Amino acid sequence: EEPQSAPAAASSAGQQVVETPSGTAGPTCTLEQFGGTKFDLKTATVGFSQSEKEANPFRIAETKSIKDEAAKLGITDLKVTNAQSQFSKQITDVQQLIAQGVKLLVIAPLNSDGWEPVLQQAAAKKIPIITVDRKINAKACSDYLTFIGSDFYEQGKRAADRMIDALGGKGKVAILLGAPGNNVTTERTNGFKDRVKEKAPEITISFEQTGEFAREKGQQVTEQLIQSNPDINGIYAENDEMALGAVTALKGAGKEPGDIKIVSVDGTRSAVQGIVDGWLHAVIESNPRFGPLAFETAQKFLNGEAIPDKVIISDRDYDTGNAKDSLGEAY
Amino acid sequence: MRRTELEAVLEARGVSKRFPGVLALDGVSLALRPGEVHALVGENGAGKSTLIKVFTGVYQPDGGELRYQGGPAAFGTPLEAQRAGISTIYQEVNLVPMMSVARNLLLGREPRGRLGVIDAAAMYGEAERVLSGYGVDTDVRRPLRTLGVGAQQMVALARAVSVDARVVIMDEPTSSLEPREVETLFGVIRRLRDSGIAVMYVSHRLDELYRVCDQVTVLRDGRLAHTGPLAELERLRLISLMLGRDQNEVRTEGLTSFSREHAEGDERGSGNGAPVVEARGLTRRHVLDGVDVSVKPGEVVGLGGLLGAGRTETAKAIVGALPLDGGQVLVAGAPLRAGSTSAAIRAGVSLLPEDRKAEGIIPTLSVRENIALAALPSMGRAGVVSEAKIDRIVEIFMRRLRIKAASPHQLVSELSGGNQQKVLLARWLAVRPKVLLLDEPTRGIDVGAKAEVQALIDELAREGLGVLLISSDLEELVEGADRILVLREGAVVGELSGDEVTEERIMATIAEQSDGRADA
Amino acid sequence: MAELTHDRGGPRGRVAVLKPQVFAWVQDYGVYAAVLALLLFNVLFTPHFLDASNFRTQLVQVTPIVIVSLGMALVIGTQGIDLSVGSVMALAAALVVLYLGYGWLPALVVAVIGGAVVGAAGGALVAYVGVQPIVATLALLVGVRGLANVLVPQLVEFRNPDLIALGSSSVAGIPVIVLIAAALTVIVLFVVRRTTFGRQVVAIGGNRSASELSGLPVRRVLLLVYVISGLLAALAGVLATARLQASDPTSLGMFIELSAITAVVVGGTPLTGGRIRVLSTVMGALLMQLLAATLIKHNLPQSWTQMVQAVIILAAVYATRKRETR
Amino acid sequence: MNREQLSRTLQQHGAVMVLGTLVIVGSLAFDSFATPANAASVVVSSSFLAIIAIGMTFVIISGGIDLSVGSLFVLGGVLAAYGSQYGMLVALLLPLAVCGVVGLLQGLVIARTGMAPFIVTLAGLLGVRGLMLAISDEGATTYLVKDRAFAALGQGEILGLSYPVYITAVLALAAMVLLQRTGFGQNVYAIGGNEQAAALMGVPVARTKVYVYVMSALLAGLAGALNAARLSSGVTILGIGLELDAIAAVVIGGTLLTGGAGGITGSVAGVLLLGVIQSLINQVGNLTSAFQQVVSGLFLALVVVAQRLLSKAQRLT
Ligand SMILES: Nc1ncnc2c1ncn2[C@@H]1O[C@H](COP(=O)(O)OP(=O)(O)OP(=O)(O)O)[C@@H](O)[C@H]1O
Ligand SMILES: Nc1ncnc2c1ncn2[C@@H]1O[C@H](COP(=O)(O)OP(=O)(O)OP(=O)(O)O)[C@@H](O)[C@H]1O
Ligand SMILES: [Mg+2]
Ligand SMILES: [Mg+2]
Repeated sequence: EEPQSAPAAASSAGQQVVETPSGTAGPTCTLEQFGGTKFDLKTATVGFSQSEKEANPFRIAETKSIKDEAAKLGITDLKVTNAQSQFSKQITDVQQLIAQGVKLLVIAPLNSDGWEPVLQQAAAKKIPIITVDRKINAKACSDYLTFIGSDFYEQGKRAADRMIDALGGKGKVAILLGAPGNNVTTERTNGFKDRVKEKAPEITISFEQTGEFAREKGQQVTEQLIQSNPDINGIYAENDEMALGAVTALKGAGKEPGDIKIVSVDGTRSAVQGIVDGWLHAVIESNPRFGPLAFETAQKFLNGEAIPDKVIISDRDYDTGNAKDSLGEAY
Repeated sequence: MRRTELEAVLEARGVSKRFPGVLALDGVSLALRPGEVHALVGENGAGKSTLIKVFTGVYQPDGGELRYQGGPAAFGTPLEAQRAGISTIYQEVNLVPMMSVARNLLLGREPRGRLGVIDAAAMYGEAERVLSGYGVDTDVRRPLRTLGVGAQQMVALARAVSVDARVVIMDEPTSSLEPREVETLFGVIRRLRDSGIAVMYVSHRLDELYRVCDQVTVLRDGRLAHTGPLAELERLRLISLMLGRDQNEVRTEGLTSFSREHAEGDERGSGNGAPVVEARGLTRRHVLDGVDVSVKPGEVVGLGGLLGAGRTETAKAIVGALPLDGGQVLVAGAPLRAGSTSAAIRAGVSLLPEDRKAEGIIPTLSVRENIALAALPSMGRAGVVSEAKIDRIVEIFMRRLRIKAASPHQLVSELSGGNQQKVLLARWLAVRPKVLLLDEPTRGIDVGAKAEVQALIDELAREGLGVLLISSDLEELVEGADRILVLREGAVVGELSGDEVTEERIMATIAEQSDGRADA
Repeated sequence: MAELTHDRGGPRGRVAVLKPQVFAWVQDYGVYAAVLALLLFNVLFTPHFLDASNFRTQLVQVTPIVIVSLGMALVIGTQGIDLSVGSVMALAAALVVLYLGYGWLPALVVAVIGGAVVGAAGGALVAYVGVQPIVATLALLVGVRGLANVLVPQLVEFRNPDLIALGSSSVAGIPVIVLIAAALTVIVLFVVRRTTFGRQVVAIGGNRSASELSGLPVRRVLLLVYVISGLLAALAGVLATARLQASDPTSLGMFIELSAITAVVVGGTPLTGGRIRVLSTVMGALLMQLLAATLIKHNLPQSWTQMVQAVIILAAVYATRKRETR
Repeated sequence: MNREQLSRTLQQHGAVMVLGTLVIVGSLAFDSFATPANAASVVVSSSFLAIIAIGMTFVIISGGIDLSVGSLFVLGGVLAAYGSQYGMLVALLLPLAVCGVVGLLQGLVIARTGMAPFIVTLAGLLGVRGLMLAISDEGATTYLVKDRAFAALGQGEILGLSYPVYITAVLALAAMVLLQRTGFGQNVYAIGGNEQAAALMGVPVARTKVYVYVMSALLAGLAGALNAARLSSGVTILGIGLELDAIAAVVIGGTLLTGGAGGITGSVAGVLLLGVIQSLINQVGNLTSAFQQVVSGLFLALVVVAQRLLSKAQRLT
């Protein structure tokens, strides 16, 4: 039997769509304001610092998107580092990229705080930094250039909406938390909880345990959970992997699809398939294809145009209505 | 004798100490007075080391009272005892092998320079000075473990004596010393005594006791058997007290086994037949210099020489435990694979190592497992051991060697030193070797056991076993060996056989060669 | 031997005092007592704890740790340590899906061979080059996980019914993987107690130079011990993969080396080598599993979970520690 | 210098020599490797691990091990950032005090009960991280460094190198003197070489052990605090697996895990080796993360084997 692995995204499908610039135009930034000098993107050394191993669909798609787009634009000297989930290493990685003379930095930060040493060095050399998928807590257009990514808090809220929807406004819900201390975990949790409190006070969140964003942990925690809390109605998983682990656990415990409503965030192909199979109720997308938008923004900036201080992309969501047709676009 | 009227400086009153399964000390009383040398004797496992450890705070007594300098004493740690003026040399060399000689010697009282920081140059100078007083001339920056056991013992001795102490306790300090070193030690002991320091002295070598000790206390099975002036005690009486047997019985059974055999003439297979093991030109830089040794079946070959002469190295080289720069070992004419002890053992050559603690016992295993260890491959089928076979072997050897243990399942590390040595002997006999290399086999063994071991060696030789005997005890060497090779600085400098085998000749051979070298 | 004890020890050899015996019992069986105590707590305070399915869940979840711990116990018995086990699990997960096309059994064999090869690499570094076990296996911990990821860059789901059945089917109500773990425990127990190899392992851990002089094939035994550890870890990796119904070389077996070491030590095997306690190791793993389950079931936040685990580990090891005779 | 001294020197400085070789090879292979900026980034980022490795060296020489340093590092950082709102002094003293207490507890448990250091500090690893999560709202709260003077401690520079590098250098020198030239240092070696013998020789075993663990914890906390100053915030996701890096550095540096031998120079060289390996991988610039791991694993194996062969003349383990 053929193992079925999720192939990387088809290049054009599932492209990121910008949400903000057309709508609420925040403060903008120009080359002049930033104080940099113009250079040719094609011949410059460009650095990309990835935070986690390219071993889950999100990171794979993200790195691939950056590399593909760079190749497409004819950027020959792209240096990629990977922090292997160690924040100290990421700081060093970026510093070493700067030491290697990069002109533009694209960073997928592991953490939002703690970028002081990098920002200082980059500022001294006037190297523009575009952060993707997670924010850096600093001043746009001076410490760094701009941020492109999703709003995790918003993702949590939208997941809550789906959950409320699925449960009809009341029931017991468990949360499979991401890795502790991670900004993404915090924001997806807060968004979810705030929304539930606000819109469906009859839903109680009776269980929250970390599944560390991993499938196996998701499975193990869910096995324990349905043992001791057989009356649970819904599970909110803060990423798809944990949701799929939960599915395996439910299958093993003899549950039927739909017995327990699962909502998760990410939009990987396996998860969307899970919706098709009836195990998942809905998936909120978090789009990892930052390449085109990042380089487009950089080029605009170098051309002297004003760019927004943050580019929030509009994430779609998948449910039984669109899952089947959208399978090809999921990553 | 002279000072019995003085008040005791260190005293035990009815002290008891219990270990799981054993009452090691049972109401023992002992008084140590200033300016006396007090012998503590008894069989292996009689409780001598335990008593010493109770005195020095290593163990806490379960009952009884300790008194020091006229007041009750309770040392919680060896450090407290040491600070109070009780300095001890423990039975097993207890130094730190990886630290340098100098740091070992001076640990805790290193010379300080400015800012209270250790002055390394002064430390090395001081260490060299102190050690040369004990006949140890070596690079004091070397790690201690690169010294032979004897030299290490001298370092321990120098360390213990050079502190300002009121009481010096020595647990078998001479067991690995040469006659020359023993003289040095006795000089030190007499100096200590004359300056009013109390010395407690444990040894299994009875002549030594009569040479330096004033008082004697005999322990037997953890109980006090006798205490009093030594000179009044006849040697035979002392032995009978230790063994708890009648004096006449002791006399008729005899104590040394070698001498009788010699008197009866050489009926052992010595001299005839081809050598069972033959080492040719063993060479290792700085250590061995073309040593040739051969042992025939039924022959006991002695290796003589001073500390560091390379006897241990020779033995290790033969069994392949020491990498060589040159040379070859033949067993029954066939060359042995170099550097493999298991090949040597399979060919029938085994070594009883000198350093019992570091290279002999497996402390985490029981007596039984320790005995069976080397013979394991023959103790079962297809890699599965036969417990019944092991039990049988273990029982035989525990009985034959009279190993004193609570049970075969007792941890070997809980046995007294002498009994550990017997366990190791049993391990080697269990593999039925053709040649047994014995490096200081009777070190730390009591008179009774020593005789047993010696008798055993004789008996084995008569059965056709070849023996290479290394011993610092010249008497033992002379009585036990048919032929003696004298080593000096890693080379064979003389061979004595027949009537030449006497202590005088050995000493002369060593001295001759030294003089010869001095002239050259 | 019993007779020997009596006629030799005499009246003095048999002084048995009650109190030390109780201590000795706690020292030897403390981990069993701790498991019982935790079970009791759960029966009283955890809803639905007594369901058969709950016990099945706990046993199934502990299986990989038990299997890995068995190998770890052998390694620790030689005074070594094997940090590479988690990465070996990941490698096995990667290999098993890569070769699943040839059927589950060949795939399993390849995975286990892969584990043995990694074990051999670590063992060779330790036994022949003389590298300290902790660094030798640390290098493997890093490198082998990378290798697993090179082979299978991301999680791969599989649909092979045999492999899935291996992970989820039961015989007489007992999950197959639990039976496998039990069988392995018995085998390792036999090896440690009854074979020459087992004796050699503890002897080497107890005193390496004495073992060398006693003619033991020290290097070969060391090598073999690491090979066995790698082999068992690989098997654990395959079983975990079968259960997950997906191969996840990225996170499978992460930090399991610490759990396994904890299980071994909580079970009373000293890290200084020379002694191996197989059944207590299994109990140690069960204790840690039950503890984790209890904390999850009672929905404690991560901060509390970790602090409580710390305290329980300390308490368990305190009870089983070797007392100094003073 | 005779053969023995030579081999002893090799044993002690094997790591330094491997480091030198690697640097030379790296500079020949990559233009941008031996630049001052890159060297500075390696040195600066290594300094925090180096501080931890110094403490770890003492622990390992004494025959122990300290797995709690990674957790203490992150706890120290969080506490320093939290404390910085009350000024520089609190920012430094709070982490040192808390970490010192943790070290004291660990040391006391190890010294008094004879429990294996591995297990006691493994419990420390878990417990301290739990504590850190508890005071940071399960890791969700990141305290920012408010105090300028404190931030400067981590960020200020002299000659292109930030203060932590100099602090590390001073600590390393002090540690060398402590280890080689004081009674305490001798006691540490003695305990690691033969604990029983050390006790019989009158070394205060328990007290020395306690000091060693307190020191290790203090240094880990200090490293965490300095890092927080550098990052201007108490990042909560740091320090996972850091203990293994520290142990690896110390052991690569020639310190025996069984205790009794080793030194500070080697450990610092070991830390730099790890840093240089990472930097070389970054120089390549297009390895996938999986390959990066394979390469660093191979490098690590290569380095320990090289180090081991260099020191083989001197038979130790
Ligand atoms: N730590 C221990 N645990 C259990 N039993 C012990 C321990 N130490 C000593 N023993 C037992 O106490 C008894 C006395 O031992 P001790 O070492 O004092 O004998 P010894 O007189 O010094 O003998 P030797 O002359 O052989 O050195 C022995 O039976 C020994 O087995
Ligand atoms: N008195 C000493 N001074 C300095 N070094 C010594 C002394 N005695 C031994 N050594 C060192 O110890 C090493 C080992 O000697 P070895 O053990 O082979 O001697 P041996 O003849 O077996 O004597 P013994 O076993 O009685 O110590 C020698 O190479 C020598 O360097
Ligand atoms: Mg004794
Ligand atoms: Mg010798």
